[in-house]
Amino acid sequence: MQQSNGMQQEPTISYRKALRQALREVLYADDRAFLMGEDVGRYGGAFAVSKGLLDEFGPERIMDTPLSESGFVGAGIGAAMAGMRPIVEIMTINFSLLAMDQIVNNAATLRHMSGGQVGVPIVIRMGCGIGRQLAAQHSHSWEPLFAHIAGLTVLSVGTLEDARWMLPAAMRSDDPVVILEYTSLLNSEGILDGNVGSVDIRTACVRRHGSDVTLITYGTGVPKCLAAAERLAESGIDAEVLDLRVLRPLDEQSILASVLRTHRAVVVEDAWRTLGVGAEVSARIMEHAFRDLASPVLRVAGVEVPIPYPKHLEDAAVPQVEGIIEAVRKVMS
Amino acid sequence: MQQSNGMQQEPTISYRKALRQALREVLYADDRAFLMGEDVGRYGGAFAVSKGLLDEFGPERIMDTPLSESGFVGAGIGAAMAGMRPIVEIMTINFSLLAMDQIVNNAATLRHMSGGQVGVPIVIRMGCGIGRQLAAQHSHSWEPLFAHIAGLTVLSVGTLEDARWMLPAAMRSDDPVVILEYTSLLNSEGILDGNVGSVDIRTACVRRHGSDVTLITYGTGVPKCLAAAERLAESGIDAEVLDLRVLRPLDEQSILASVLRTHRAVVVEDAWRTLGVGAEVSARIMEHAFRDLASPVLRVAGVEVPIPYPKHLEDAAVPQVEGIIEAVRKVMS
Amino acid sequence: MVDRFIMDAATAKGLLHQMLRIRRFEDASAEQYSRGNIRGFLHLYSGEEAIAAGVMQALRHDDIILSSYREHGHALARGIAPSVIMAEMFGMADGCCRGRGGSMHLFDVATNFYGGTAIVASHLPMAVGMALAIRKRDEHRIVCCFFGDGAAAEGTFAESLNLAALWSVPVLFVCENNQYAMGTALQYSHAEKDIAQKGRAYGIESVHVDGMDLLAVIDAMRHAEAVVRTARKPMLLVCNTYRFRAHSMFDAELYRSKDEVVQWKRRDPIDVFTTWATGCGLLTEDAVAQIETTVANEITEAVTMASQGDLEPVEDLERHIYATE
Amino acid sequence: MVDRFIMDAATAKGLLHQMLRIRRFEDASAEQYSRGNIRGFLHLYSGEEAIAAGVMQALRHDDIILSSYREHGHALARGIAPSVIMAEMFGMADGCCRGRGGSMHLFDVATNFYGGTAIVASHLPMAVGMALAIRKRDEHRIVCCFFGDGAAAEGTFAESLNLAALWSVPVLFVCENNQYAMGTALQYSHAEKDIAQKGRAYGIESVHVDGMDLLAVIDAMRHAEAVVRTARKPMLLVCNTYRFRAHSMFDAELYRSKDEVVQWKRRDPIDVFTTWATGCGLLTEDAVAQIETTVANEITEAVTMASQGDLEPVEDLERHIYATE
Ligand SMILES: Cc1ncc(C[n+]2csc(CCOP(=O)(O)OP(=O)(O)O)c2C)c(N)n1
Ligand SMILES: Cc1ncc(C[n+]2csc(CCOP(=O)(O)OP(=O)(O)O)c2C)c(N)n1
Ligand SMILES: [Mg+2]
Ligand SMILES: [Mg+2]
Repeated sequence: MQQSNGMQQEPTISYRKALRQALREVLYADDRAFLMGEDVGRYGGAFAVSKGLLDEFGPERIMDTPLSESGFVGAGIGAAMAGMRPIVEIMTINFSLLAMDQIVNNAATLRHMSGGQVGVPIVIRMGCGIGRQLAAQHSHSWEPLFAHIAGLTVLSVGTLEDARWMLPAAMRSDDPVVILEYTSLLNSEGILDGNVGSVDIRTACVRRHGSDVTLITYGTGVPKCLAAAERLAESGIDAEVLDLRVLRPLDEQSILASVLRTHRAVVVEDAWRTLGVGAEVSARIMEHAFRDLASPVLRVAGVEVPIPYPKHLEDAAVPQVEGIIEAVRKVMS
Repeated sequence: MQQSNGMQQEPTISYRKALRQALREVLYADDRAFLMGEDVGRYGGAFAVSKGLLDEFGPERIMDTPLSESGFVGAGIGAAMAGMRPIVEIMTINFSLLAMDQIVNNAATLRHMSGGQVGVPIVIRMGCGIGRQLAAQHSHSWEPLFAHIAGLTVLSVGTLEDARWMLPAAMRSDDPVVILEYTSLLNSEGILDGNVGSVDIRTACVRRHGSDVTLITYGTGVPKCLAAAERLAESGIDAEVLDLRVLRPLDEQSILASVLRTHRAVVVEDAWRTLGVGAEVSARIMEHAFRDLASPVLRVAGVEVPIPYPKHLEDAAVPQVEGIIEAVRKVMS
Repeated sequence: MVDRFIMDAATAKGLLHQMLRIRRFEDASAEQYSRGNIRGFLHLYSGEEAIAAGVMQALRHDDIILSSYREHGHALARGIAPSVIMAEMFGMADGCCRGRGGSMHLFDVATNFYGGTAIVASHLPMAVGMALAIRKRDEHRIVCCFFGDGAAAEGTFAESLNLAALWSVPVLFVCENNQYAMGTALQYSHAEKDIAQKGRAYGIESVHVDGMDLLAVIDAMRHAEAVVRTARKPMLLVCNTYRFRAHSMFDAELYRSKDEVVQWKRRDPIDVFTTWATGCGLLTEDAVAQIETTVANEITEAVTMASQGDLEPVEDLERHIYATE
Repeated sequence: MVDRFIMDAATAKGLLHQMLRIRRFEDASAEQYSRGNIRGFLHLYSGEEAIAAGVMQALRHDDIILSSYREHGHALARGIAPSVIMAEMFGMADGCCRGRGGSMHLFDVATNFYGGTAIVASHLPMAVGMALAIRKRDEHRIVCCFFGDGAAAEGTFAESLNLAALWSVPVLFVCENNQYAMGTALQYSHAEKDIAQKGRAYGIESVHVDGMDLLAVIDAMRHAEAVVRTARKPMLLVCNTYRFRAHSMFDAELYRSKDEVVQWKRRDPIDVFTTWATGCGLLTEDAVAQIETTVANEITEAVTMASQGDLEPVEDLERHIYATE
């Protein structure tokens, strides 16, 4: 970490590099930690996140696996049960369906089913999201499938800061943590505040304060909502942007605190609308802040379609800044 | 089908037997149809639903498969692509996670991804639900995982009538249909109205008319809500019971129509609360009927825990009639 | 062949005790099921006792065991008290999983017994991962993983064997081939019925053993120890056996003939061993009778203790979902 | 060995045309990718042409083909027009999937080409199911399913082979073993590197063939026809080959040496075949040059047509999710 000296411009860093720094940190910090997954080593990672780590840590710490998602996720679970701290990478969220049995029926279940005896401190990272024209079998926003599962902690990396600090925090959990990393954000750059040093993986985070309406979002929705908020500010609407960050267990308190101030909310997500995270957020506001709402909570969410390949259709399938602004105008009117 | 002659008591039939009659009907009606799955033949079906069918239809129509959920669901998809009408049974919903890749990345996706060329007319039946002390790896209510997936039709069998008539309707679909059958309802009995003859698998269904509050539910929630409504009637509260039946695509119109009349709603489901079907129903009511609500929509849902084995904990993990009544009293006050 | 002279009377007694305890425990389980004290799915191990007894006698206390839902025999042979298992099946708080698991999910970390998994074959990759941890830490213990012939048709089986071989981890896969997966006979599960050949196709040394013959199992375990514990390589042991009872309590056994069952019962592993051991003077009839009595008392006590247990308080339903709760 | 005398000049020309069309098409794809006209993941088939050409020449029009994301070669050899494939990769409405699929998802029901699947190995069970439909209807066509060496490590591979053998369905599995799964060399994917042995462990006749030698592939297909089309049994053909280009356009090729690539390029299947065919008088240098010219024109035309296409209207985004829309 570099201290800002006030004079010199702080160097920018990419989301990808922040993820890599996080990996390096946890691999140095704990020799029970190791990374495994398809092509994380010799290839350098499908999205180059783990590039260089094989040279730095060697093949016992950076393990290439065959194409066997169920097998190596299950092996990660076993290693965790036996006292290691495995980080398992699933290349993209589509392939996670091949390991769903292991993640749900085992990782999320064993502690309770064994009466508290067996913990599974595994971290499962996966490339997630839409926006690189990878089409229907390589791009989806299936956060809701994981956010529904009791026993998991589900993190969504919407900012550089979280890219850098969520993994170390997740490694301190004694239970399974799923981290969703967005392939469309990998090349995004910014300045990382060297003073942060850690993040809290139990709470949502206000990324922009505002008083008129709350934009509740996560992942790729964060930059979109921030952009929308800037545009809205021009026309005098002061939007708060709340990044949920932790999709399970949801930080209900932060959601309600914000909405009780603004009395208006729009939930924004790339995931399919029906049974998305937005539905849950809306239902909780309904249950706990109904009388405080000036206007119904609206959702801006993904169109319910297998993501098509061409750019114009892909863009049309997920929320864009314009659509967010439109929804905000609706709840303001 | 037997005609009631007004004199004689109509014979009762079990939910299991209604499911079996439906299978027989579709196997007789269409020689492209066949049933496959683990132990559907020689064993007689894990829950005895398909008992006797092997003798009646022979091993080409009733195919026992090895333990290979991904393989035989995928094979069902292939057979459907090639013009057959396969009915694939997954013994319980927990094991469906092993076939999730096939169901989501292939069955639900191929038509769109191929630009409309490739249809997948497969029906996937699975045993679902809680209540037979089968513990965390054999009992769950994971309807929400399927209800989230674009491209699927998801049916929930909450009544005898639907047990008897949903499958024939599903077989007429040119797209993948997932049918959730509840193991805890298999032995329930009742009289089947022989005049029905078919059901519509696009709409929700009012199981009890009422004017004070709408109980919105599905699956095992249906008998529970009907029981709660009876009890509520005793204290002068007239509850409508709306059985969603089709969890995807949701019949929003029926939901709104009922709520616009009653101005109050409680959603009841055994599934885990967070990101459950109830969340979606609540969010839609929020979006479209906010100003018509006399009181916020409440949810009575499953406790977010891997289902434990012992009866007292299993019962505590899912909604019971008492809890439904309590929630209704809350929205009425 | 096993060096039969190496066995002494005490060992023979111990082994018979193991097997008989399992048999009588399962009888009692069936009885308690019909009384409604045990619910849900119940899968009994009767007929397969020689495998649990023969494999387990070769394992050390720090070795790790994983099994399926048909795991009472393994749990008992591992040394979990009958009363604790029975209590678990009664759903009591003094069961090994505080009653949360039931028959299919026995876990006992104290004896390194890691389930009791009821998704067929889904414990195989976990076994590989536990062995990987052992290898990474350069420990000398091994992992032993039991599963059935049906499980070998799951893709997870293939993936797990391949990973174990690629990573060269100390895991012993024990396939209990009891000829059926529920009602599906071996030839309907596997086009190639020789399961050992599948092991070899994934680079794993694989052998067959007669699972009805305790001595053969013990013998096979000597070799397995050399491969897995000493040479630190995975291995597959395919034990041919038969379950004497139905698949579970929901099984009408339509798929096999009574005659077939009778044939296999002629090779009852307990009878075979008892005959041999008495024949060569390791056991007397008195000793056998005494073991029967001891076992009967153990089981009676287990049932009594289980039925006197307390239920987990309902307020604790949401405990143990996360570590901090 | 192939009966080399059976080939006539016309056939030789046709085969060379096939292979060259694929090679040049892939070159053009790479170029269009670098211009930004093709996006997403792009996997090229260069180096493996003898397999597509050799397998496809034995198939009938009503046979069914399934492939992975590295399927341009199969699609071209099957007879989908280069312009239609290029349009698909440009995301245009006149692509075979109306632009919705892109490079990894070519489907064309008119030629019985069923993908283009990008979840590795997930098309194998679909292939088995399509073959099952064929068997049930007693048709005489077959299913041919292409996949890679990496795919053989997925559990789905094992399940699919077993099902195919159990059900005895007419499916030909063609494993294109190009030595790598992305950056993972064969020995890191498979403890037992002989993939044919895996086929046998599931009860499937399995043979190896030199995938760089078109004649060897053609020869192997004669036998495969006898097994799959005539005897109606599944079969596994393992073709050893090499991809001359990177895995996809996102690949820095850190995992293999330039020298290794050079070595394999010495066995370029197009060169090997051309040398043989000219050597034995089936092709003249003129004929080869003429094919080169024809192919160049085909490809240029394909690119031109693709770039002149129209995009699917945004309003149609939600069409084709269900049959009725
Ligand atoms: C993934 C999965 N599919 C199906 C089942 C239902 N089921 C339970 S046991 C069983 C048969 C398993 O046979 P085998 O592996 O031979 O073990 P055995 O019961 O004979 O000991 C089946 C199909 C399951 N529990 N898990
Ligand atoms: C289930 C799944 N896991 C991972 C990937 C990412 N991936 C795409 S291609 C590939 C390698 C496949 O290798 P192989 O089967 O040998 O085919 P090849 O690319 O060499 O033709 C991987 C790991 C994927 N698409 N699907
Ligand atoms: Mg068995
Ligand atoms: Mg390859």
